[in-house]
Amino acid sequence: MKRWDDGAELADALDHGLSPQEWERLLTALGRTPNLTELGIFAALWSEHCSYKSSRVHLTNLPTSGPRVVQGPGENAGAVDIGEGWVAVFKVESHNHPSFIEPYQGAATGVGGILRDVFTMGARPVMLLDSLRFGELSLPRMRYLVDGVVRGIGDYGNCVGVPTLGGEVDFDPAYNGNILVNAMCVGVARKDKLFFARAQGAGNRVIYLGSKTGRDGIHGATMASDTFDETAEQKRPTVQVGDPFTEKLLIEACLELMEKGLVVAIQDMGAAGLTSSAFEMAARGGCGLELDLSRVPVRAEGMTPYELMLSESQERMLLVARPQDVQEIFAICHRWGLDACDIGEVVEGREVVAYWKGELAFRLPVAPLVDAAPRYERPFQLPPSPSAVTLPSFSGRNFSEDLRRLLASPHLGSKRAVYQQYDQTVGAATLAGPGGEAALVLVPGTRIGLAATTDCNAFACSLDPYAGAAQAVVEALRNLACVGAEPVGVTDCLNFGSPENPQVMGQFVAAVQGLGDACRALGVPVVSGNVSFYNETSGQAILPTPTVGMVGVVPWVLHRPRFTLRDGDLVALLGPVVGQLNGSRYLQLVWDIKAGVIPHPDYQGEKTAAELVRSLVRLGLVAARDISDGGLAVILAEMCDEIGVRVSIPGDVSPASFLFGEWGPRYLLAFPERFQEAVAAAAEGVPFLIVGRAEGDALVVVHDDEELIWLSLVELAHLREQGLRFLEET
Amino acid sequence: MKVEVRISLKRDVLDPQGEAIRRVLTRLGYTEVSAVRVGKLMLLDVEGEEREHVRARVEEACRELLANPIIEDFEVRVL
Amino acid sequence: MKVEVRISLKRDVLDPQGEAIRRVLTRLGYTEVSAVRVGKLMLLDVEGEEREHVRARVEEACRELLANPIIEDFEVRVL
Amino acid sequence: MTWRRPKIGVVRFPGSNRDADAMRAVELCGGEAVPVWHESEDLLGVTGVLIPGGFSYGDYLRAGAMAAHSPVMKAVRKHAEAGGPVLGICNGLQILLEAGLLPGAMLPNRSLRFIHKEVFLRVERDDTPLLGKLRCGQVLRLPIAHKEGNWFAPPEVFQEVERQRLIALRYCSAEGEVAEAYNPNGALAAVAGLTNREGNVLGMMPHPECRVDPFLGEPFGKPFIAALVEVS
Ligand SMILES: Nc1ncnc2c1ncn2[C@@H]1O[C@H](COP(=O)(O)OP(=O)(O)O)[C@@H](O)[C@H]1O
Ligand SMILES: [Mg+2]
Repeated sequence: MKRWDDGAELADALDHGLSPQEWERLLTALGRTPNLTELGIFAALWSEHCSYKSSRVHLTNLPTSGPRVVQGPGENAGAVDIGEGWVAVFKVESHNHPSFIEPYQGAATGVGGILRDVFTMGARPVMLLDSLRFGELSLPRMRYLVDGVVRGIGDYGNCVGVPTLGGEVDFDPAYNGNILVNAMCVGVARKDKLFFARAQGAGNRVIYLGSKTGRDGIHGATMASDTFDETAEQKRPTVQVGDPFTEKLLIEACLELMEKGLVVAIQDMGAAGLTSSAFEMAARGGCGLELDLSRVPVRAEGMTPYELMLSESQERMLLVARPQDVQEIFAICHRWGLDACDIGEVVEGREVVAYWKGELAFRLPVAPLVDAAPRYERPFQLPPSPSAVTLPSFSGRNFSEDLRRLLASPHLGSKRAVYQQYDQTVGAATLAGPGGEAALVLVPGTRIGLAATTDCNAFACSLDPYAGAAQAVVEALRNLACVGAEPVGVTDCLNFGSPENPQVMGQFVAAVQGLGDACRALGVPVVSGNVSFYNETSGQAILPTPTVGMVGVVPWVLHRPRFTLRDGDLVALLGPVVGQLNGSRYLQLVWDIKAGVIPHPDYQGEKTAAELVRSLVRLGLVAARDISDGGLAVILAEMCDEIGVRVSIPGDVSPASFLFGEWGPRYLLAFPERFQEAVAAAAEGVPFLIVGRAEGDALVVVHDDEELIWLSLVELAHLREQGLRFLEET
Repeated sequence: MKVEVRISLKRDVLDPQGEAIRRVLTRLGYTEVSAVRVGKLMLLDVEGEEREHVRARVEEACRELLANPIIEDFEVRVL
Repeated sequence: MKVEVRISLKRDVLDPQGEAIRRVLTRLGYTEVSAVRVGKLMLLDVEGEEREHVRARVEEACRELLANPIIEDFEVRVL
Repeated sequence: MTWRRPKIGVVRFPGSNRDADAMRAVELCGGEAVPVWHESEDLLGVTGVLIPGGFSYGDYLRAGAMAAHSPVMKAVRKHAEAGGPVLGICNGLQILLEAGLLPGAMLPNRSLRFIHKEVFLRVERDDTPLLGKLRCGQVLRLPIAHKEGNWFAPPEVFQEVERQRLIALRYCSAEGEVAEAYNPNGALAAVAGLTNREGNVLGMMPHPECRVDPFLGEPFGKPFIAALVEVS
């Protein structure tokens, strides 16, 4: 076993996940041989997770600017102007690997991490969303993972007191060995009160705040950049345990410190802990730091500088403050029951120097570590364009039975068993929570509605990553429209397999292009995001899963949106009468046809329809849902709560494409008969067709006088709960 | 047979519960309490004749379900 | 001194956690487990010289905070 | 004539997370919300007390247990014993139970999970000041959001609770029927809220504070907060 201050060699570099070329690069950059601690620091900062070395060249294709952008990518989270002096601060992040190892703690600490990214900027978190992907539920281990992840997300957010108001859950065997746990947080701040992670002012103090440092998650950042194999067991670092109570205290203490003007710079200790927070703060501020590692509060005995620098213990922050404010900072922290201590100072120059027990632990120049991190143009092979499938014959088809199957599947059934475990009302600002189309909350003290949604149809992305990613963006647009919100910014979480595999890299490149093109076409900037590579086990990669988190605004909320039918409502279809069955959930889940062309979005049509829906919802005229996963029939079932519906398919239309087709700017609108004229007039220029009426106690669909579907409300409710029922049985 | 299963967090794993309890004890004047770790205690009624067999079965159950080997250690005592 | 505090639910209080664990054990084939009760195990580091004094103090802490007498019993062991 | 708004102390523990919500609700009902820190030994001259929801001390021991021993709770007890009104919501009820100001104890929900859900509640008492804006048998709809709301009392205690009619709210169907099917957490006798013998202390698991502003939903929570403000 080597000591922390022993010289490192190639073998150690390889152990730390660096390539021989990267080791050479390191030696050149440093001009000498690093000790083991220095190597650990390099390895962490040069890991895929921290350096984005494989993705950076492609991410530059994303549109990141716009009139509302206050902070684009590069800080802890992005920020956009939402009016009246407020900004929304948001980001999504993955915690996939840790959650596969220990679902409860992995998911919980994922939520903790994304919350810190947001309040670090001076924003109060107002909602969380979670985008989840699991493997086959027939595997007992998978059910255990789902259960643990959901409890972990819930327990953490509930305890901290931030409502979890939206998300997605989907399943595919491709996630059997690599589940996805993406968490998104949205916060609000005054525009002139944003804080940044830029260390500044030689002589200023560096303050450590929060939980003590233990041996948790050492190697976490390099692990997150590693594929799983049989040796994963041995590599297991001490698992990080979430402490939401301490996080809550951190939020309150940090926001109070910022409010009182005591903070010069602040950054959470996330992946690669003290290493990334110290080096990134120094890099952004263009200065150096001098740290005394012996002053870092520790939880375990005999911790070395190596461990202190690389520990990923949770609920810790690093801040820079003027010397004269330190005592006041300590007093505020102690009042909140938090430990704070002074561990160093900001210095001139561009080096981070650390001492330990009076000895020099390391002295490293900032630039090579952060700015000169490797960048790769990995070879990639773009996926072949998919070819259209020949549709089966649907004549004589029992569509009731087909709908039953869709609704009873965990993919398309209700996710209530998941979100019932999430607090949705804390904050007393929730206008729309999970179960609707997008989350909507009031910005405290205003009538500004802040909306958010996460979307990604990974099945579609597996057929065509470009079109699939673009479709995720327009789906998010549609979801926001259903609560009356117009998009103001996007955050993304790009979950893929190994970038060293040209095919996977090709999926990535295509998805980023699709994402970028769609955001450009809609005029929505991408202001933050996260890339998670190496989601593969023994060569088996996950489906390409570029999760889109979109945030929107309702400038002045007049009405709480609704999503379900009321007795007597007329039901109208807005947009094309039929959808496409290619790449639909119907073909995938009922016919087992996993192929087909995913159309490129009709951006103009999407924009026009979204704008129309937005204004109808804002005026409180309609309940709206967009038609996506599963098609019109599934969405209709979601709209039936206390009352049934009777819908007629126009005579000349193919029932299957009407009922189960997807893609395109299609929405179902429900409204009282007295609004019919107003709604129809507003819809001029957009295809608009009244297709039915809310009545009775069954979902009924007729075509040419023939009853194609008849499902009672009781059965509907029962079917929709079927897929995730296991979550309520223990 | 009565079997006692003691489940405790591994040594280096953070115990937020124990730490919060310790702080409150200090505030209440129990300043002599310098550390608290919280674990679980399970009391099982198990049918069986042979102590060693019962112990082995419960240990198996611990590995499979009762304890989380990633963060917890367990100990089985047949009473 | 190391002190162990065992907190268990009173006999006539329903223990949903124990019951849930028992059901899962049965499903997993551990049909010989006929009952499970879940309690808490706390391990305290307490400064002090005299065992009896330490025990008395910890018992006081149990009555005051660590256990809820309406639903729980406790037992203190100085190790 | 000057209208003096009653001062309602909203107690803040480390980990309280519906404190700001409660303060806004109090203000909406015409009270003046005064934050009272858990370390405070007096109540800053308030005439009513609201103990809000959240996870005081993370609920890391038993829900409410550690908060019940805060300095401020001594003052709350004195205030209550002198007949001052106290409303505990969710964690607030758990704290009142742990402090012995209301009878019984909370166990984890039957499902062992956190539950957020809209539930129906039947009003069981309307003859105390804090419940005076309601009618017996009236059905309300409010969200619950908790992990430990399974109220329990040993038989002798429960008998007393019944004899003194301390049950204030029970989980029920939309029509007001009390049955196990409508009991979300396993609480004994479907208890969702309790009052003390004198009627000046009320604790409830559902959250009235997020249903005061009609904009956020039908304001079924208003009678609770408004009553606290009025009698304070
Ligand atoms: N993991 C989750 N956490 C919270 N809410 C969820 C989750 N999964 C799904 N939901 C909610 O359930 C509803 C239906 O989800 P989904 O069918 O994916 O919506 P859509 O297709 O409109 O994007 C949405 O309101 C969504 O926010
Ligand atoms: Mg939708």
